Amino acid sequence: MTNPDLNGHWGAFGGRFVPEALIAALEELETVHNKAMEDPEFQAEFAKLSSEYGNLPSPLYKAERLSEEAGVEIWLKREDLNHTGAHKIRNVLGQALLTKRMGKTRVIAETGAGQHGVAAATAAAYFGFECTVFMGEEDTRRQSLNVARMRLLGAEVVPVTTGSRTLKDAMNEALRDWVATVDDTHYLIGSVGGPHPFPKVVRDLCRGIGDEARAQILDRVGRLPDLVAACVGGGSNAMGTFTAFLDDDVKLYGFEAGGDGADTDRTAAAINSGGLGVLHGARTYVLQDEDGQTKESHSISAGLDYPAVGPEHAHLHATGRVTYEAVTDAEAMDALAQLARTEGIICAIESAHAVAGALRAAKDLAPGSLVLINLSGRGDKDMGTVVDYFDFTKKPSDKGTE
Amino acid sequence: MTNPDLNGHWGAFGGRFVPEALIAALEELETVHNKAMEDPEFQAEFAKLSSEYGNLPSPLYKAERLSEEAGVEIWLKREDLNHTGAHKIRNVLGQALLTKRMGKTRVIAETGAGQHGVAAATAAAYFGFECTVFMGEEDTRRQSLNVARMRLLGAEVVPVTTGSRTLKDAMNEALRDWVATVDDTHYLIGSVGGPHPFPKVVRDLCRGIGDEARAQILDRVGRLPDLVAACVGGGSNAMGTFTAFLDDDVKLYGFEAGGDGADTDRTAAAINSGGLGVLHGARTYVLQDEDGQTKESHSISAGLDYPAVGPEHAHLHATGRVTYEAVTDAEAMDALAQLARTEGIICAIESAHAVAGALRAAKDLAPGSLVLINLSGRGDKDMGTVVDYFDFTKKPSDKGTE
Amino acid sequence: MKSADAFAKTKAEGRAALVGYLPAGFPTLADSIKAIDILIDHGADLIEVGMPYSDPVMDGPAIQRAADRALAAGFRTRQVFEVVEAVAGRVPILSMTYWNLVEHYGVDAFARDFAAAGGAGLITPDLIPEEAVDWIAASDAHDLDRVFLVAPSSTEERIAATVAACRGFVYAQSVMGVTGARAATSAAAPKLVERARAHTGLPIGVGLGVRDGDQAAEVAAYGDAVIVGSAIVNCYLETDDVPAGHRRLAELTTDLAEGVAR
Amino acid sequence: MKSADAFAKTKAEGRAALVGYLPAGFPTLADSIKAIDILIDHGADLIEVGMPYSDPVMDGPAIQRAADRALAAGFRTRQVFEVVEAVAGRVPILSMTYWNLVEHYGVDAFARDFAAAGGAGLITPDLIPEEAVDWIAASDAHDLDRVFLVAPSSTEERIAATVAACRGFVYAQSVMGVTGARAATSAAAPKLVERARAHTGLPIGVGLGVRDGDQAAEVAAYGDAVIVGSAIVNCYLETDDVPAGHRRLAELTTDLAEGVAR
Ligand SMILES: Cc1ncc(COP(=O)(O)O)c(C=O)c1O
Ligand SMILES: Cc1ncc(COP(=O)(O)O)c(C=O)c1O
Repeated sequence: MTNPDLNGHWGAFGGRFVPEALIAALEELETVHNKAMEDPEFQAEFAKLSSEYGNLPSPLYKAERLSEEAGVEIWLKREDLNHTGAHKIRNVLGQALLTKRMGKTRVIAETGAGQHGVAAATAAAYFGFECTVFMGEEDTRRQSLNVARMRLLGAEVVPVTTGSRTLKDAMNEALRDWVATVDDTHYLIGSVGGPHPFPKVVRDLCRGIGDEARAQILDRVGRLPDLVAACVGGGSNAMGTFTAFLDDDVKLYGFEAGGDGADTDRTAAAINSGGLGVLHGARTYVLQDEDGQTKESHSISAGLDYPAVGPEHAHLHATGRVTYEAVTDAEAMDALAQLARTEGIICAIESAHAVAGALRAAKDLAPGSLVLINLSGRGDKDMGTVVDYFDFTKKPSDKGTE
Repeated sequence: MTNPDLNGHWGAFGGRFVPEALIAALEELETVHNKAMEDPEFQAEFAKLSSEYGNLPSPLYKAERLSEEAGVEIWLKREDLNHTGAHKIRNVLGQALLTKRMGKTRVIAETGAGQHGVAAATAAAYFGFECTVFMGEEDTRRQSLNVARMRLLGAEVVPVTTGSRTLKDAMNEALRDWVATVDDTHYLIGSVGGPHPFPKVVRDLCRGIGDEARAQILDRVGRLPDLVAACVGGGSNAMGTFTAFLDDDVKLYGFEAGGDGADTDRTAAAINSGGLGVLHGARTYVLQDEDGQTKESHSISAGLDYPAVGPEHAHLHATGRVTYEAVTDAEAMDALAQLARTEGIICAIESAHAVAGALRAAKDLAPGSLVLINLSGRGDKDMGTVVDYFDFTKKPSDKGTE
Repeated sequence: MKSADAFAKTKAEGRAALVGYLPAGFPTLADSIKAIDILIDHGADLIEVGMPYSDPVMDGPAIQRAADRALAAGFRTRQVFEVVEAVAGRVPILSMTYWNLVEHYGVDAFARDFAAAGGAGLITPDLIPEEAVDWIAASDAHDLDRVFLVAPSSTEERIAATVAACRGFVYAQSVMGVTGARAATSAAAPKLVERARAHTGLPIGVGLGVRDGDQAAEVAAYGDAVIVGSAIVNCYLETDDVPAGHRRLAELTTDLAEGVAR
Repeated sequence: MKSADAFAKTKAEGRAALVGYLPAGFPTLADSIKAIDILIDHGADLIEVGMPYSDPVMDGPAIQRAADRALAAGFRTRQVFEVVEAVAGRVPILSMTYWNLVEHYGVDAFARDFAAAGGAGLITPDLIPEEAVDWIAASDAHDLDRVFLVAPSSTEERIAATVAACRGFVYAQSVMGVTGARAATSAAAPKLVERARAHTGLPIGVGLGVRDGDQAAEVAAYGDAVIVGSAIVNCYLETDDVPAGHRRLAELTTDLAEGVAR
């Protein structure tokens, strides 16, 4: 495990690039979080909630038929089976507990496609918090079902009409709200990005993924995997997966969304297609133009469609501990179909990036190598995209006889 | 537990009203199933598969905030957290194992909204079976996402263009296919209906719901619930829930889909609105006209929108052991919203019938009574209906200041 | 007139019987009566009047559509008695019916009214003898033929028990599949007929798939009756011109009758 | 010209300074220069030239929209130097900029070019002193003012450390909230200014929310400078008629200047 310095830096990355007005709240969060992490009572409460409500730990699953096709032994960490359908429940339940500890009664969140917004609204409903979710106006239209979900859960959804009207602008708007409401409001951020201590907080809350998987594979196979893979949007599921293995002799792979290709303009691969910059409170890799204006990202996967990446990932890339590669839309969709066909599992398009990347990386492994893939979420939310992408209009065979 | 007589009758209900051509296959299934049920090896294989792939046993969850509003202590059996999002995975995995034991390599299934079709296609993908799903043409249009899911899972989806082009016609078509393909094909039926031994087979495969819940509540609370509730479409989740409690001093409630009201023409409540009849191979309660022609059912819940009910339910109704009541569309949708708001759980509309009914029945219980509700599935599939039903167009408050 | 009367006649003539099927109420109630008359006029030895039903699991697309049309036009169970009454007398008239319609009318009442109309008995495609206690009693009480089905998949024991429960004749489902005219007749059929004969002296009718005189002749070589349904229905399904359908039916029946007599 | 020069003058005149904010490139590049001239002509003592940025988290809707328009019209970082060069000389010209633009240009290079253009220094709303090592070095090297922000939520220790890192003046964020003209000035502001004064002899500017001369006068009672942004931007946002905007701006500035001198 790596931890940031006192000001929240991992090497050249991270930090706090936010208005002074927010620093007090960040420091409060840091204090409460650090205390909670060492408090057995918090840990017990978090574990109980995660298990009884979140359905954790998620199972580790040996994908026999996919393994056959890949020539390596593939194990899937089934985060798709968690309550609300992704690893995100870990983060929101943890932050909700921290919110309670800070005595706050309202949470705000940014959301792109709506997945984090739904998760945040879920946790807020569970804890009886007021909840406001900021979502680009463009996204509220494209993802109206998730808007409905959030409202059903009692959250207020605020369409954001500034900038490009997408996730990054929703995040700006959340930060703006927070400056004005910080007394009673916690900003329940959705990934390992943002100003210190958020990247560490979210990492610590999600690290159960890797901790569980490491113990599960040792228990089931008796040894550590040769390669561990996860997709990287902001990077919470990947950090949650990698953290347990950082000190092990295990290859770690993060797969970014390459859109049409990491070398094209339609990409969301901050590390592979972007450069060093500051966005949303942290120094990290950012998709930006020659002046440092943020560029719009593009990915078929709404959850990976974000122009930056958490600073700890930037650091793990810079140090070479983790290999970050881009996976294109087409590669991801093929992997999604392959997993469905071989295993009866329809995963999130985000997670399909991890599957695609792992299958590619596995080609360089010895046959029979152990590969662990974090399946970060289920694909229910993505079926509209899947239908548009694949041609499901082919006529079924005519069964009738006359 | 109640078991049918040798010809598959529970009292006046059940039996085998099918073409003679199918009897041999039914007898084979009966033999293989009975043997499997007594075979520790089968049970171990089923348990392993259910746990590692299906994510079973599902947790039992105390719904604190809902309990507060209801005045009784409500526990939810969280079948919504199973792989593919409902209790249905139990049935399909079990029948897929039986299919393997019979040496068959193809499964067929009927589906209404597509839930059972997706589950069947999932099991078929997992086992490498060929899979054909029959689905009313009307339904393939309304539920195109589930059609895509099935195709993604490698199944062939055959739109059924006869009769009312809905679930009952899909079931007719599946039976027709089966007559012609019975040598290598298993009819993987979706609920506790159909000719003997299907109602018993599916019941036996789903009874884990109640067996688990009974052990879980004894473990967590130390006593049996006062009331157990489940929704009833065909009745698989309800039989799966009730079976463990039949010999206990526990009130059992099955909630049928009352549509606009059980006394209206727009209802799917076979017991409350129908009469004695024969449909799809069994004698049971059926929605039918003065001549015994099957009537179309109506429910906001696609999974309960079927004009008959499994014969064991008919028997449990006739003997009075279980109370069957109808829940209207409106009651169910209110309960769905209430559960979302209080617990952060968006359940299937089917399951919302059980919640609504249980909340109504709880009014007659002493305060603090223990109520167990089977939450048969998650609501992801229903968000389109939810959006149409509720008015989510209300403007969020304007946050901007100028 | 009972089935036995027809079979006595065809046996005497040294040929198989031709059984024609048509749903009551199709293409209209009046025209179904007219069509049955045409069948009889052109050589059908027995008639099966189908009961249109909402969920005909044994039937293929042709008969399904015919039944749908009859139901959409308002067909009621009791109208089958009108049809039977109108056509009875010249050959035995049976009804082929899914069970729920009979059960819903009342088994004994149905048997009584059917017999009163001059009907010969029932063919019950989704009723096996184990479920037929009431029907066996009613058919005995009202002296009706009772035709159950045997299939290629039936075990020896089931064939024995089923034919034992039959009266009039036995219905051999020649293919594993639903009704519908087929390009080739079934290879399984002769075998099935042979197996059934080992257990009964009743005539054995062979159904499912026959569409012309040549096929009828093939089946007549081993069966006591050739049952034709979908091919008959098709005469009316493919046209809105009912008189043209009647003409086509006359031709088809002539061809079939010639086939069973070859 | 540095900020200190302006504050020396206003202090001598026994009044607060008026600081006017406008994004470079808004409403157009040329008109932003013209507008700044108007601000100076009508009594602004210091100018903040805003840097349009894609993700302005400290700004409310008015400034966001102004920045969006400048960016959509093709604003480039280097153009800020043109604007500064065009307006420098009469009053100190600072730039208010989100940090990524500076970092991306190169911190030292930006400081060098900004100083060369005649600029006085930078106000950095999303840069706290802990993250400012490079900027502190560059501003020292190029003798630029360095304005960090303090906020009502800042702890005593942070106020002390932040004001110690400032040069020229201190920016007191008067409300917990983003930029935007408000109906009432902040009750928290006087308290914050008082807390900041305990740690520094630097002038303290008060920003966020002032929209007219009356409010400016209120703020001038405890602050050393009254910073006005959204109200200025609004002169141009609500009309397509730029000359009319210029006239409105002249009136507004006159009113504000009268306010700070009351
Ligand atoms: C299933 C799933 N996986 C991954 C992500 C990407 O987020 P992160 O990189 O923070 O794990 C998302 C975000 O929406 C998601 O829904
Ligand atoms: C979630 C859920 N619950 C219940 C049902 C109803 O089926 P049954 O009554 O067999 O449990 C369905 C069927 O689609 C379902 O999807």
